Amino acid sequence: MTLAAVPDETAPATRRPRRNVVLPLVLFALLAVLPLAAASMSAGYLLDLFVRVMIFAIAALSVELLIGHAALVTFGQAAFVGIGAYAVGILDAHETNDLVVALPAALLASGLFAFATGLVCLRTKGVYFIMITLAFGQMAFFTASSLAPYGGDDGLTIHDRTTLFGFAVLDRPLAFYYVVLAVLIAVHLFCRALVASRFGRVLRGAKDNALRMTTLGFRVYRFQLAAYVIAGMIGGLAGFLLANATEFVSPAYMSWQRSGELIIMVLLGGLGTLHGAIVGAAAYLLLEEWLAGLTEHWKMIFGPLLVLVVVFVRGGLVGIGTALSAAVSRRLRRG
Amino acid sequence: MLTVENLEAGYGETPVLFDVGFRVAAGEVVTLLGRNGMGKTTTIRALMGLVRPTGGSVALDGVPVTGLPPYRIAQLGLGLVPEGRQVFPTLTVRENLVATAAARFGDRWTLDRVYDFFPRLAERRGHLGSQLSGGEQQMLAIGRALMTNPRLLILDEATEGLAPLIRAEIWRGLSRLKRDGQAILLVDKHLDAMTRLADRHVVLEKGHVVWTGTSAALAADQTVRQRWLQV
Amino acid sequence: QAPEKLKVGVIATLSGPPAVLGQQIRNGFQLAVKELGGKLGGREVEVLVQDDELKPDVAVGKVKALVERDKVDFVVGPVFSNILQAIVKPATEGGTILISPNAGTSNYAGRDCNPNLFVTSYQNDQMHEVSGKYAQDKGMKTAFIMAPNYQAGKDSLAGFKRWFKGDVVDEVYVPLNQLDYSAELSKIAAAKPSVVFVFLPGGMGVNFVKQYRQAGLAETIPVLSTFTVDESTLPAQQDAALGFFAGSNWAPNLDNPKNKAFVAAYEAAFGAVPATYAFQAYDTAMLIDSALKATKGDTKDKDALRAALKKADFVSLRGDFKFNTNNYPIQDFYLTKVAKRPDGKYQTEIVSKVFDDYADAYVGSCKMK
Amino acid sequence: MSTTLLVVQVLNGLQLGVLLFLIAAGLTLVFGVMDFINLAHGVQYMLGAYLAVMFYGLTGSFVAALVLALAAALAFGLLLEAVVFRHLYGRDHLDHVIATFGIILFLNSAVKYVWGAAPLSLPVPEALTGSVALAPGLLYPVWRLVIIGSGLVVAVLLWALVSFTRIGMLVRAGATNPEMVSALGVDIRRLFTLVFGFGAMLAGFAGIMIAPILSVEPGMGDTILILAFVVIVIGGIGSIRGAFVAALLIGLVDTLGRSFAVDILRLFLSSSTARTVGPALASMLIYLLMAVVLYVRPTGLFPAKGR
Amino acid sequence: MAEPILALKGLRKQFGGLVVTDSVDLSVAPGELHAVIGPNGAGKTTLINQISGVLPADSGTILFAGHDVTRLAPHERARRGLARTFQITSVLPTFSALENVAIAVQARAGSSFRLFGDAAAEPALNTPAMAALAEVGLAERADVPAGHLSHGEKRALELAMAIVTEPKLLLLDEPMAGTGREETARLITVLRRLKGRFAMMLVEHDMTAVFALADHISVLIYGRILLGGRPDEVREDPQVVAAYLGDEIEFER
Ligand SMILES: Nc1ncnc2c1ncn2[C@@H]1O[C@H](COP(=O)(O)OP(=O)(O)OP(=O)(O)O)[C@@H](O)[C@H]1O
Ligand SMILES: Nc1ncnc2c1ncn2[C@@H]1O[C@H](COP(=O)(O)OP(=O)(O)OP(=O)(O)O)[C@@H](O)[C@H]1O
Ligand SMILES: [Mg+2]
Ligand SMILES: [Mg+2]
Repeated sequence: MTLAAVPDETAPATRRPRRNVVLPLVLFALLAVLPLAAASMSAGYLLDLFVRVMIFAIAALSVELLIGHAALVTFGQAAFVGIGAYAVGILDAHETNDLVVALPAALLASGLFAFATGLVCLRTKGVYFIMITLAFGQMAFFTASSLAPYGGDDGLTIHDRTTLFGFAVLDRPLAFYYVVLAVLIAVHLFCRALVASRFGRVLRGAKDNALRMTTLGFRVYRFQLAAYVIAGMIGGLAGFLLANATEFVSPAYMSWQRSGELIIMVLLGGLGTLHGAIVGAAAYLLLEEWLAGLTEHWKMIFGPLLVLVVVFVRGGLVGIGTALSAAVSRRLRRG
Repeated sequence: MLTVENLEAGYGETPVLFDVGFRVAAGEVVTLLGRNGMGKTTTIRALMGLVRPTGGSVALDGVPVTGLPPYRIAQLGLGLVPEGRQVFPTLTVRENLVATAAARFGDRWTLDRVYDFFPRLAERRGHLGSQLSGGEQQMLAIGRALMTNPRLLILDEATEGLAPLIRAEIWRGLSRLKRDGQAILLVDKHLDAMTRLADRHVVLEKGHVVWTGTSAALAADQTVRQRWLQV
Repeated sequence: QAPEKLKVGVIATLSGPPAVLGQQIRNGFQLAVKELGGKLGGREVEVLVQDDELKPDVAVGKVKALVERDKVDFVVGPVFSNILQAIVKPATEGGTILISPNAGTSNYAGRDCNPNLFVTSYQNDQMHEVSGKYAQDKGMKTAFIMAPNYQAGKDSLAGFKRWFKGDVVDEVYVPLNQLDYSAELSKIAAAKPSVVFVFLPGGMGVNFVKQYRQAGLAETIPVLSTFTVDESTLPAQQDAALGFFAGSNWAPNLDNPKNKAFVAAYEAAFGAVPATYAFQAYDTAMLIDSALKATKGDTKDKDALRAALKKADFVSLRGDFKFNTNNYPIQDFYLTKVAKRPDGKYQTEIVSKVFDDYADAYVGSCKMK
Repeated sequence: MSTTLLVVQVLNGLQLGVLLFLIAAGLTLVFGVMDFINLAHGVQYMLGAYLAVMFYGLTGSFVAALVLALAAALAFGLLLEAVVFRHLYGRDHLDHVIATFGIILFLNSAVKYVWGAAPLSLPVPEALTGSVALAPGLLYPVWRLVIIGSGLVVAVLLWALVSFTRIGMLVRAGATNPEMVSALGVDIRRLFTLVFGFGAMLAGFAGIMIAPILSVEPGMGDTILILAFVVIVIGGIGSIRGAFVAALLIGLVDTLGRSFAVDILRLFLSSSTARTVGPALASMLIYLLMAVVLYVRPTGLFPAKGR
Repeated sequence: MAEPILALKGLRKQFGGLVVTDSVDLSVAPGELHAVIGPNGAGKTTLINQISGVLPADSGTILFAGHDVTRLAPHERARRGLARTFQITSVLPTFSALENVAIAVQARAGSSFRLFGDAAAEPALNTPAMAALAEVGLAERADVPAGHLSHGEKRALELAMAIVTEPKLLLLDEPMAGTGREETARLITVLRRLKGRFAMMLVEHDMTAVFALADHISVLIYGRILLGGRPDEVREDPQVVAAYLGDEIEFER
């Protein structure tokens, strides 16, 4: 539905998702050398900040997988992050914090929750899907808030970060930083492969025209459920890292505002490109950090900035890059 | 009445029309012919303002309308039956007909007359647009355009999906309209019916006008029929 | 050569509906610094204010930034208990002193007490105990008690019941940020208790008080409360809150010269009557000032600094003030009542002293001496 | 639990429902009927309340404040439409989400900047203070009755507008295919502008009417927004009737849940467990309701047909 | 005669008070091209929707290749070899024409739960897809997003998607609607070539195509089968002429 003659450029003209290799490579290279550059400055702070950025990038990737490649706009993704975090927190409260237990627990818990709620949520579509995922997110939130033995609304302090076979590998900030980076890269590569695979193509097909896919013989529901569970587990993975980074878990990690922020990050970066989620998470958090340092009323700047990005740039921040490079190459072609 | 000159248009970066020019005089029936994908629909969209022309001009009674928004052009008397029906799915049949009805150029077409013309629509008046069969939707799209009482009626594949009986009915209806002085611009695939009905024909090939002429000339000119229309 | 500037990081909630509380903390602290000539303990001071956005993980990030990037000597904050839980570890781990000017949870008063954490407000339960004790002392027979359904809410009703031995006719937990209280008001009207006790902070309190008044209950059943009617909500509640009671460790009209001056100065500077948050932040600045005076401005020797803080060698706006072994205060508590001042503004005023030199109930389980 | 209390709580539930409908009305129009996801609905509601407080301060009259605030809300809605929304018609829903989210951030912060962070209040108009006795011992504040009345009026008005007027038809048609409406000679953009303005005014109206019973504070629209979405989703997007029924249903379920959850649970559980589970359940109840409704009817109670 | 590939018994569908298909009995023999004609709104599309499972039948049974599929979900019927096209064009608009057909190949191949490997580069999918595109005359348009194709081209694409699944029965809902004269002629050739490979049920208002292709014609009027027979029988039937064909049949070509 377009008024007047706006060419539909949102429909990518390529046969497969644009396989941009350069931008992700640059992103990861920058993240990899950051600690070296940071060494001279207040290293600990910068590392912490970027660990946070990368963790949210992982969570945003899970959202991007669903929204950008399966048209499942989930408004409850924070619940999975929270569940992953609580798995770490609750185990810690019982003095179990080795990776071999904590990580599978986080993945399993978030995966199971995704499976159970996905069965219900995927009956609906569009805005109904948005709202029903919100509903389950809120239920998770309220449940966590009333977990009195684990701090309820006040949250739960984690006494020791996750260990690997008893070795406290994550205690050194630099080590933790590189672990998070490695996870981010792994998740990105995984999502990339997934999207390009037969499975990913079915998801994208269902996004385009679910009825057609069904009559072609695909049981769309199953594919979407699988994607939902995968995304939920990636969310749980992010939660696992977040709990370790903040050494604290709280129901606030599951609030609907947080789910909303994840969506905004993905959209800000540019829907449909996986690295867009990373760019979006980084832009959102760094802008927030920077603007909040300037003025208490930083949202009066941040809000209009978002509006500008949507109104004038198609395809988010990554879209700016694409548009710029297209303009440059056109220039070059003309000579 | 309608003058199209050197019209150029396209989608995004892809040009589709390069040099399209033709006229429709008052009371005249003109067709656009050409194979699939040659730019017939694009021509219609461009002159309705639904695609912004990149060059050339469209004028109604000498008044240039190029670049005007679609609703202004429609208000000047163009009534469109679009390709693919595009009825309003969430409106009932009756609502589809009255929502955009207008009587700027006479009020020959009223709800009752449209119902008379398509009794099937009267039977289904309370149904939603999306609940109609393909053919019923097509009737609705035609009725909807008539309800704007246009000076120039534009039909883009208006008989698509209609049963032969109804199709024949439509052709008869169109000749009645013609007799009443209604100007019509027509895209369709039923060449014989069109030759009988229309005064002149415009043949499009890859966005260029390659032939124009009367029905008699078309019937006579074997090369055109073979080369551009594959008949 | 001038000594290096002292750095204090203030972390408080400055966005969203509770921003007004964070602002009071920031304002109170800055007012004190200004009165001290921009110095604490004789050292030039730089105050860095951060907004925790009421998100624990954001707060952790901000506190780490203060401690690791800005290398602050003190962190002052936050407003809310759940943020306190999140920031105690990152703030105090490296030896930085955290002073909470408002949140005072039970775990840090007892089991998890921490030599680098000082609380200048109260242990949360105490504020609720005031109402319970008062109701008990006055011989009220039946009470209807209500709080939001979260940890602090449960603590509050437990605190009330610790002293109130009458009949609790109903104990209601409402969803956080509930807007409409008709259902609860109908229950109250049906139960006809001798007294209602509520803990409904912020906007919830405003909504409740207005609706309670509109339902015509304010004339018949008295309301005891905590954080429901205070100077941060009174501008919105106005006449509707007149006559409501609250438990507190302070009130603007508390009769001592320093307090009078503080209230006047605060109103002059910020155009609003200060609430407990502001005065506690003010006291916090005074506490730091007193400690640095004792250490001659030195913040490196942490043991000396902690000892100096623990002495609390300053005149608190609330009068009697000293630290218990768990670094929580021992102080007096009052019942206050909402009144309209001659100048048309609203404030809480002291009705009676309910506790004298009152210590919290958790200190026993704190191992610190 | 006595029968009278039950009756009273049912009444309370219905009145909460009407209140919710009043809040959701503008959203139903702009989102449900026009198919534009306007997350800024909540802040427009907030702005209505603030404007009323401001104009009340200036004029001292509730009626004047109402009229002026409505006009200002309309003007602001038109401004927003011209500056932001206009560029987003026909775009993906997600573009609406991010742009209107930006507006939320801006307005919440701007309101704090202009009016301060402390909650404000708007008094009940003098003539409408006090309560009436609906039954012996059952007092009901007059202002509540006024809110209920205006909620019902808005419901009828909106329903009639959307279902029976030509404007309503055109808006519904434009929601699915604006290009075609335009090609048939209707300036759909201007119409959308008007509808947006009207939607903004409805949001503002809800804010003004509810301000006397609630606290006027920054961010007051955020929770409301989610509630309003829950209402129109349960009702079935695009259906005014559905939104109305859903609002009443939510009001009832929420109120009765809050009132009786603990008592009911006590029938099956120990008293202390009931005390902990009950309230937690009560807070989740509307979400539970939404999940159940959508499970059984994936497009709401009264699904819009033909989409 | 061999067992029919499709047998409908007493199929019925009602929308509110409107009975759209009413005790329809019909059978399609293997390899047969069975045309269903009838006035607009007679229930032809509804019939196809019921057979393909898009709409549940109110009553009656659908036997497909000897099995009762009346209660099966659409995707299960598709898996058993029931393919269809849509009257109102239904393709995947952001996928290229080639990808549209390739995913149809993938549907037939199964194994779509492969999470790794670049699907767009698989010859096993692309080669048959390309062949099908060539067959319907869209080879040159392989890389164009389906959303950017002209109306007639989309119709051809629909057909390519259907035939590439190599079904046992193909349901065609007005494949010629909206295609030009030349394309109609080509589609007729394509369908004629496919005849015998699998059975087809053709709903079409283009009588040239129907009479050129059909082995058997059923006439559906107001939800009921009026009559069925060989094309020449149907063409001469006065009832059919009166209700459907009209007096001046356009046999233009
Ligand atoms: N939305 C679009 N975006 C990009 N290209 C388009 C779009 N619509 C049409 N085209 C291209 O423009 C050309 C002309 O299309 P047009 O629809 O005008 O053809 P037509 O003559 O009406 O054909 P048909 O008989 O099939 O309807 C085609 O090559 C088509 O691929
Ligand atoms: N969802 C629905 N609700 C109500 N009525 C419907 C619905 N779908 C179809 N109908 C009605 O059922 C009748 C049969 O529709 P169907 O689409 O099967 O006709 P058809 O034979 O395919 O016609 P055409 O040749 O015009 O495509 C029509 O009159 C239509 O209005
Ligand atoms: Mg065309
Ligand atoms: Mg049909």
